[in-house]
Amino acid sequence: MKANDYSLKTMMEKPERLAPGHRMCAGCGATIGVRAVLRALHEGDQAVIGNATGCLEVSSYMYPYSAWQDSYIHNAFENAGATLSGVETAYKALKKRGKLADKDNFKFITFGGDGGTYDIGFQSLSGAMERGHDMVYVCYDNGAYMNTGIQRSSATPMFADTTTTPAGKVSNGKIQYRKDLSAIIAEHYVPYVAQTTLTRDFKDLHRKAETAIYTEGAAFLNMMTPCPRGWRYDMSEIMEICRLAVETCYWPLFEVVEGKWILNYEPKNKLPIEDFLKPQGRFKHLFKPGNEELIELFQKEVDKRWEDLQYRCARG
Amino acid sequence: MKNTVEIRWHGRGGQGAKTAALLLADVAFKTGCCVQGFPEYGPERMGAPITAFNRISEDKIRVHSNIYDPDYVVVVDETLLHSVHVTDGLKEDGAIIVNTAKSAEEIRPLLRGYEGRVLTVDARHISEKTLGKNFPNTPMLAATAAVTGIMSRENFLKEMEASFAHKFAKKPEVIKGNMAALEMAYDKAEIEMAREAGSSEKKSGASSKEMKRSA
Amino acid sequence: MRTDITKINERSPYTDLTEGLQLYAGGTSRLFKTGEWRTNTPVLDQDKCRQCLLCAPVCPDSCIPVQGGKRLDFDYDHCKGCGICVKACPFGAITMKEGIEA
Amino acid sequence: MSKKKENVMKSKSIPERMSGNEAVSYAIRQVNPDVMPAFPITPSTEIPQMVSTFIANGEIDTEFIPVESEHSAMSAAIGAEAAGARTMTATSSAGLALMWEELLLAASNRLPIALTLVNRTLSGPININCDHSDGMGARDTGWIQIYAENNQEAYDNYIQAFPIAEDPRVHLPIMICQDGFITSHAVENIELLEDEPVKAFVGEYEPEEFLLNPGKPVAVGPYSVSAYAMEAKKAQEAAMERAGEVILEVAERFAQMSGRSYGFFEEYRTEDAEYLMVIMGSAAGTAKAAVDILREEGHKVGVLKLRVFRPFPEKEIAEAIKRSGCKAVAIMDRCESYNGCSGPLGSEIPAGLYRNKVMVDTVNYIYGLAGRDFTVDHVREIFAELKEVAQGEKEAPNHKYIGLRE
Repeated sequence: MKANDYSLKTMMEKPERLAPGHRMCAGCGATIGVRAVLRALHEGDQAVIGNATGCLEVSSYMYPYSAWQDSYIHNAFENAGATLSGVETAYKALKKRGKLADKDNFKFITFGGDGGTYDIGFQSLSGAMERGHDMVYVCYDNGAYMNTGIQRSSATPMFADTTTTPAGKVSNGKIQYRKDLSAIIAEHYVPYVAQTTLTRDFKDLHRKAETAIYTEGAAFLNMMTPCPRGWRYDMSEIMEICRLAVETCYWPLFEVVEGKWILNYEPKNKLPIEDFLKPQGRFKHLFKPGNEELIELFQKEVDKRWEDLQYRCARG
Repeated sequence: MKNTVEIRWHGRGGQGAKTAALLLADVAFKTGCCVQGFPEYGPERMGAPITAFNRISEDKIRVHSNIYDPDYVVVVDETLLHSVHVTDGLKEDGAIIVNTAKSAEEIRPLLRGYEGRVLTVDARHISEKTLGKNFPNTPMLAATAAVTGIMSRENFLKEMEASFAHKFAKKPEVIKGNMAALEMAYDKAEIEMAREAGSSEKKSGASSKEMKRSA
Repeated sequence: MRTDITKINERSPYTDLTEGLQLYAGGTSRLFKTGEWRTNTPVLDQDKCRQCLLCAPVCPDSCIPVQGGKRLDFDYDHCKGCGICVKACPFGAITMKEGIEA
Repeated sequence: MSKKKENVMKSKSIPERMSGNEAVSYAIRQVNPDVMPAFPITPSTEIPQMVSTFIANGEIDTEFIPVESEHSAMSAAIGAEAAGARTMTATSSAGLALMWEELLLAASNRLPIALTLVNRTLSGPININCDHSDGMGARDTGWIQIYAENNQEAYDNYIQAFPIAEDPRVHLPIMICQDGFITSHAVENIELLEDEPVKAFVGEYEPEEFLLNPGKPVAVGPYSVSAYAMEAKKAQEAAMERAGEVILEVAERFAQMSGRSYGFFEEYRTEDAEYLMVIMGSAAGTAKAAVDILREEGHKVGVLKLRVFRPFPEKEIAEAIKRSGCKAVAIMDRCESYNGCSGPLGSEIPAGLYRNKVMVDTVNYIYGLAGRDFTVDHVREIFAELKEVAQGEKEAPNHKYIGLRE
């Protein structure tokens, strides 16, 4: 789809594939992202949705209430990739054996949080991507194990105050920077990898979801979806938080198409990282007098990774 | 043939002792026997001593244990005689078949006092002569068939030719050599049995004691 | 044998539950009214609304239905009152009102 | 659909010789399942290898998924089965242990997956040989478990697996077990069945509800509050109870096709037996051979070979032991429970005897751990000791190890 074909009006006309009545927190970013991904499914196309254990799963299918209009399978925490690869293979088998009519098209999308994707489900994801199943794995990255109460993950940013990396008298929160999963999956040389988040008109997320779903083979979408509870910002501010993540280059928007790196957005003036950190309670300790150098460290890491990304994209 | 024949094979990983045991089971099955062919499994690799077993019977075989008192022992690699107690539990009225260029009398001292029949077959020589390569398991298979008398020479050769024809469908040229190897080994084994039959009366306690000493 | 969840409740005997607790239906969560979680309530000022629809996609609870290119009033049965839509509106057409009533 | 009433196509017997792994692979070729995810592990590795070769040569068109672990094998199997595909996998030992969490999910989601287990001991120490610690470790995961004495039974049991598991009264996963190396790698005689009758016997897989049912969405794997979870577990347990009758019905149909009959267990020369041995797997063959010898010597001994371990035929075992009128029973476990008093059968069988008011001496023996050989002489010793115990000349040993250096 060409970017300029996108119209929010037509998109919002589509029947909703994530029904209300789920038990996610008020102001949750994950379901905003899930709705946007599902809007990218063409009407008439059916889908099987997979889901790793996590907030989204326990809240969206609590027996006998399912928020999913499409077929849905949750198996366990660490195996969303393998589980959906089984579903996709069954589809191939049933089509081949004429048990499904040609007209019955199914798409395969699985959602996992950063815990189920970056960490415990990493092997299962890598295996599914390497085998090249025709599926999309969407990570809704909220930067910690929110379902179990805000424990650090390998997606948690440096210095974040989490319940397993608490800021304290002798601690400044998480020591390590975050794992760059988008790049790691790109190194699997799957046909399509993209990093996105919630933007004002959702054009970026929509286009990437549609490309991922309608690209043959394995695709990976890394979608930053803030968690008001874990990040400790005013829950109504989610869209601003996402904007700042992009404008500070903490969360750049890019895609890797058939191994070619493409930068989708370059801020006219890159904002300082403070702007992103300041509104979030999980970084409050960084703004105590004497901690200036921590923010400088954070800024250095952001700049380094931003330059690396620019280099990759310039190289194409 | 007695009701159930138990055979233990000694070889080295990669030499085909296991394959020989499975082939023997195969050919015995084709001549209407109940069979078992199984190796003793471990993590051993190429070159390590390995053991394989056969049970061949007229009746259904139920036992699923290894063989401790075999009727026959087949040694595919004579260098094992120094390291492995190949004659352990071997029945005195049975026989041991060794792949060697040496004679039975030269080998007997290495058999830790075993007084039953000792039959030697130079499988390497036969193999190299007929196949141009050292595949000792093919001649040893024929020798074992001859010594155990599980089936007639004709049946054995007929069934082996059939399975070679199947196995080497893509390169029939090698079938002839393999059959020649089987025939030579089978005949050598029969000569050995005749010799043993002759020498068995002469065998005296003294000479065997002497052998024990020299062993 | 599609599932009618109105026949399944916390008093159902085990023989009346679906096998493996599978659900042979979609979107049954609509029957669960998360609107009860709300403490503040968004209110739409029809006069100020220009139907740009920027509010519709940001709702975590799919509570801003769109028909014929126009947004309808909030689905108060499910709206949890997060207020994201208020910030998304460029025209100040949505305001948060204290309490659960619109 | 229960095929109980249908008449069954009879099959000729095809005499062959092959290993247990070859036999199961031959059955898989005949069934031609839709999907097989698998990861290699000794001694079951040959099965995915052989199936891959069938596929490579166009003999079957099963979709093989070369997953990156056994955990993913069972995860993918759950996805494929829920999606509406007839799905199977194969594993051993640590592979089954790695699947553990998923085994419970396959059962609780009521998915009739077939797993062919080639029994191998669990580490440590790491060892590739046979015992039942892998299968026994999964005994409370909600899977049906059927054990085989030899390649023939492994083959016959596999053909019965899908009709049992897929029966609407059951809808539970099934494990078809055979002893690693002892039967999986031993070439023995076998009577194979013709393809057509086998295909007709197993039939087409036609689930009523599945993920890929066009226009009929299904949701699988919910979060369940306590108000539903206990009821769900009871419903699953009730299905396991019903599995018993289905296993017997399928066995009856199988007998019509093949002429070979199976039950929950086999009673070998148990009538009038004074001493019984209850044993499972390949060692049952050795025990039967020993019984033949001992009977010739005038000892009244017999063997009860357990075939179906889950569901556990407690009542039937107790009745069979009572029927035999024996004085004492040797209960053989090829697995240690590390509970300080008995192996799994050593716990469950006496409990069944007690519940059914059958008061007979039992001695629990642990044998064959990690491939330790079990011989006719061992059986002889055990029956001799059993006699001393029954006659009060000796106190019953407490789960004694056989063939152990002390």
